[in-house]
Amino acid sequence: MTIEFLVDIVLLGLLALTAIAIHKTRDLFASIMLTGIYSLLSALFFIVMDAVDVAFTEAAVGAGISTLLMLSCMPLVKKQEQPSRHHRPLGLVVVTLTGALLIYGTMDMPPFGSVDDPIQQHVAPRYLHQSMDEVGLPNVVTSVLASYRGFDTFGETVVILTAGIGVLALLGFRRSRAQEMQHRVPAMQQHMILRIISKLLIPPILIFAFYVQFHGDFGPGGGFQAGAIFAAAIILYTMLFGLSTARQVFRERYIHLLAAVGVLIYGAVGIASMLAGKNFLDYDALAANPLTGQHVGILLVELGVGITVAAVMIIIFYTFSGRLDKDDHKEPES
Amino acid sequence: MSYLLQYNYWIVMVLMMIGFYIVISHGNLVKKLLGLSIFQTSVFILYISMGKVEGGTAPILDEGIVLYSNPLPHVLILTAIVVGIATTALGLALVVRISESYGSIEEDDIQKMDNEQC
Amino acid sequence: MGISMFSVTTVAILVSMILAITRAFLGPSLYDRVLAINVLGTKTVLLIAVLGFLMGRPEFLDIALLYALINFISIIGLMRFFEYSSSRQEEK
Amino acid sequence: MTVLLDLLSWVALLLGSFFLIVGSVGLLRFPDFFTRMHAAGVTDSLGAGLILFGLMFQVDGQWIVLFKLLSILFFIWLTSPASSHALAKAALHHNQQPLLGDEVRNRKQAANE
Amino acid sequence: MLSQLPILQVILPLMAAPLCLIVREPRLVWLFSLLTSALTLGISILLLQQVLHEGTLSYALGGWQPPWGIEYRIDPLNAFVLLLVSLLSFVVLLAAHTSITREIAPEKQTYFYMAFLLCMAGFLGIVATGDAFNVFVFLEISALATYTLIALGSDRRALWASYQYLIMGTIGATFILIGIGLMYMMTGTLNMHDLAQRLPAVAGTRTLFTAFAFFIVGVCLKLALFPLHLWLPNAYAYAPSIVSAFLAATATKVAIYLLLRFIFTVFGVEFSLNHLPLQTILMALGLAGVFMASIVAIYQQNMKRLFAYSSVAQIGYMILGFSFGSVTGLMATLLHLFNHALMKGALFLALAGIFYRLGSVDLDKMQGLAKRMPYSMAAIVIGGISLIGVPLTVGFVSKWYLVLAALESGWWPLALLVLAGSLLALVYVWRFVETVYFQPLSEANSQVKEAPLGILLPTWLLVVANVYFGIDTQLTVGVAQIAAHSLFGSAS
Repeated sequence: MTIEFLVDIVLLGLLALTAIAIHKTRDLFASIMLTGIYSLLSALFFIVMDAVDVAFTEAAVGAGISTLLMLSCMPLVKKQEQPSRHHRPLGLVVVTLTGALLIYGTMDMPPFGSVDDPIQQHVAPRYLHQSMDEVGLPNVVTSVLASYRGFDTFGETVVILTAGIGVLALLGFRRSRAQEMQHRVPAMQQHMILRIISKLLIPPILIFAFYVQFHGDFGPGGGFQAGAIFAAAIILYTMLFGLSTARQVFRERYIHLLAAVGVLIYGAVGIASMLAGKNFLDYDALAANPLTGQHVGILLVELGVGITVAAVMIIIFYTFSGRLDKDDHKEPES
Repeated sequence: MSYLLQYNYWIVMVLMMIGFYIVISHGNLVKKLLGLSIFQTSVFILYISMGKVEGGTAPILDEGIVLYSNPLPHVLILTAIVVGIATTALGLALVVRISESYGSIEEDDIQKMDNEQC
Repeated sequence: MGISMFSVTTVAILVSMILAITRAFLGPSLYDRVLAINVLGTKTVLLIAVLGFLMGRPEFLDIALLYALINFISIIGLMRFFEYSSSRQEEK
Repeated sequence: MTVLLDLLSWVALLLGSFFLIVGSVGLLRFPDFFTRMHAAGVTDSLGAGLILFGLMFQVDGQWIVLFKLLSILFFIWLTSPASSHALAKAALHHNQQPLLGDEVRNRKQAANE
Repeated sequence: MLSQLPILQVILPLMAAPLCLIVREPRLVWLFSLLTSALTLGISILLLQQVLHEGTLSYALGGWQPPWGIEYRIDPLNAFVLLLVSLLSFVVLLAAHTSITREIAPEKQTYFYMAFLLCMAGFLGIVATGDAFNVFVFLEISALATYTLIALGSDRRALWASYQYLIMGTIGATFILIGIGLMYMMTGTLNMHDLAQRLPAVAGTRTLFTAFAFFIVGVCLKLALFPLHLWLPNAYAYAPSIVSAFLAATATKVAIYLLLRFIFTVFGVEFSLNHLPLQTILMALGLAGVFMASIVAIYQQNMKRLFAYSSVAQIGYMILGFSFGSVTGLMATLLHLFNHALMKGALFLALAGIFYRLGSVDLDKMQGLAKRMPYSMAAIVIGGISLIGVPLTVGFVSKWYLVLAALESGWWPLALLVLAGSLLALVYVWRFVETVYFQPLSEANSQVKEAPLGILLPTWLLVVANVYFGIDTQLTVGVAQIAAHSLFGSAS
């Protein structure tokens, strides 16, 4: 067997070990870190399975943003989780049954990795062989994501917006405390070196985000990934320089608007093609030459996705830290 | 013999079940969310495994390459990852509010307080 | 010959990843875990880079770059948590 | 020319792999946090550097790949020491004391007994 | 423009939601949402007419023909459920402005309306789409919006209920995702119509069986079928009143639709009901749900909780209906889908009015309240009568068809059990009547006024509908019949 097989097996083994370790440890902080590792490993696995775009997203969203969000909740949490008072045998039974059913299901699965599987036969070949003529982008994942199945992606952008609305509705209030903290000394004052390094790094990160946004047609990348990277840069800034400083640079009100604007851009592209007499999200209608239309459509749509994702991630992080940064007023420890 | 080649799927199933078990067996609300994210990530691995073609490469068209892996599962999972983070964020927001109003993030404690209130 | 040198490196990185992840499992202190994660992140970056060459599509290095970046940001997030816990201890 | 480049790659990659493994063994085997940190440093600086250098000899005229490799290297060399420094500082603040001289030996003996 | 109706149905509320974030002012946002939902209702009426005249509509999103692109496929069943969802959303939204002034802080009201619109768009999207994965995406839109809506409740238990629902709902959605993935693995397609044609070829495989099991269990989690219903009572009881009304009237209906669509259209009756023991399982669970939930409902003090348990019982009836596997049974399910939405909409809206005045919906605080709030109480009584299934109300129509279906299949003991279930409903409705009409007015309630007009009017709109559709059954029965036949037609 090949080296790829080896990598595959080792990664899957490590994933299983990590999952068990998460189950075993009672230290919540360690569990969160291990979940980060789990994401990291699964993203590596995605690369081995040729899913570079997915790996990109999992790295940015799963290992990055998700872990950061979990961590920002930590101040609330007791470090150790309580041992559960009653044993739950029922859970074990349910899981065993479900697992047995799944294993039973694998018995008739088409062989792993074979070209003759039904999954490789019916719908997918058209994407691989004709998308170049129909959409005109080398990255097939982007073509399918933004054009063939563009409506899914629209729905997904709305999901993100919904989450943002939900977090705001749940945590976005209690303004008085936030204002009270306006003039306090920001967190992480004492980490001079980190702050200087980060100051140095934030501009390249932002440039990288733009590169990912607009290079998504040709390589791995696109709106989600770019949005997440952009948000990560802002989050880095917020963590080091404090929420109140960050709020002055990136005003909350505008970010709220941007979250809505991203979805509206996406929808507007769809409606524009409807007004031009075609179906919703049919980018052919956007220009005289269908291929140009597809390019314009995908560019705009990815932009909308990027804006919403970045804005919502920032909103969520702001809201969490606004709620939880009880130490924002700590004096620096010399 | 052909069953043995499904090793990939088998391990994925085990991963899924570990995640699922964490969700239902732990009483800590944050831990439950962690379990949920592991469960979902494992399902993503299942999808991506389906799309793999032996000897294929990433579905970014280039000259001189004939065999590509299936791009459709990748697209679906991109969507699902974003759905996953959305759920996690909302779940965490709920946990924050629960801990503020109940003073605990353990299922047992909360259930007890609710029973007393009733 | 070109292929095999990447394979050898891949195996080496995998072995060192297993060692590092063991440290992350064992702990004992949180700092050890954070350290292990930091190292693991670096190794992941390297593995992606090498895998890109191994599979003959080195243009996917963007992902490695992203990893390096995310790794750094996560570490800062972890540091921030230490800050919380320290101030909490002082309050007590 | 290619043979020379390949040779350089081989040397760099093998040396890099060696340092990676050595660093990881140290990470696992060393007795306390600060010595482990030292081992981790080997991985981040020498291991990563050599492997990335080894890859750079193989870019084969794709300058964009070279540029990306260089930026990764730049990134790692910039962030890794910074975060190690911050981590060490945090650990010291939290009463993690390095083991000194006899302590190491004592602990080893305790472990053996 | 008529050909664009299927997509307009969904994107109208979807696009209106982000616009709310720009409008901001709660009162304006309410009017704007109301306008949107009125338009949505108009579109769904037009769609139903179009479908009844021209047959199934297919709309290719992005201009890519299915199965490569996503398809919206509207047949009589979708059109029927679309109408139901948009109608009930509109009526509930009418009452929203008055009701939430008491229950939701002003600065959160904009978010409430956004979540409401998104939830509605999610439901409409699930119903309209003809693509299996698209179902998952819209399921999550509606689910996330639902968690938010429930958590807006003023009681802290609302948070806990929302969290529990989030965990259960996400497990359900992940199960559905696994099911869809395995189906895709076996056929290579995601389009429902295409799946229906390709699944028979792999019908005997163990993988497809697993896919089917996961999908059905996932949907049953979402629709709170009997042993999986634990999240529902708390969620309905502690959510803001208006949200309870909205969810009780629409959420489970959409899940039932999904179940019907996959059992009948995608997997086919032959595979789902005849090959597998599913028929027996569903029948048993449906009946168990009817009895267990009704009995628990009898002991509830909180009226919202009581009606929540009654919802679980009514879901049992719907499941029972189509598990007969006959056209009449399916018609009973579809009729009950619509009728139950009308009843529970009316009941929960009336409770919203009571909550507005009393700040509580506990039964022991309502003694003799009929003297102070005659219209609200009368609404609950009529809704309750409908729930029991007394002639001249909608409840009777669906029970009638259910009994017919049972007799038709020769399961006459089941017909008796259905009637026995109605008796249990009589018990819990009677408890309410007894407290409210026959007990003396308590001191605390002597100054209480009738519910505000803003809530009372929509409530009575639904009450009248309850009676009207109970007498003039032509429209609902006609559509249900066509829809039931179309489901069986597509299955063969």
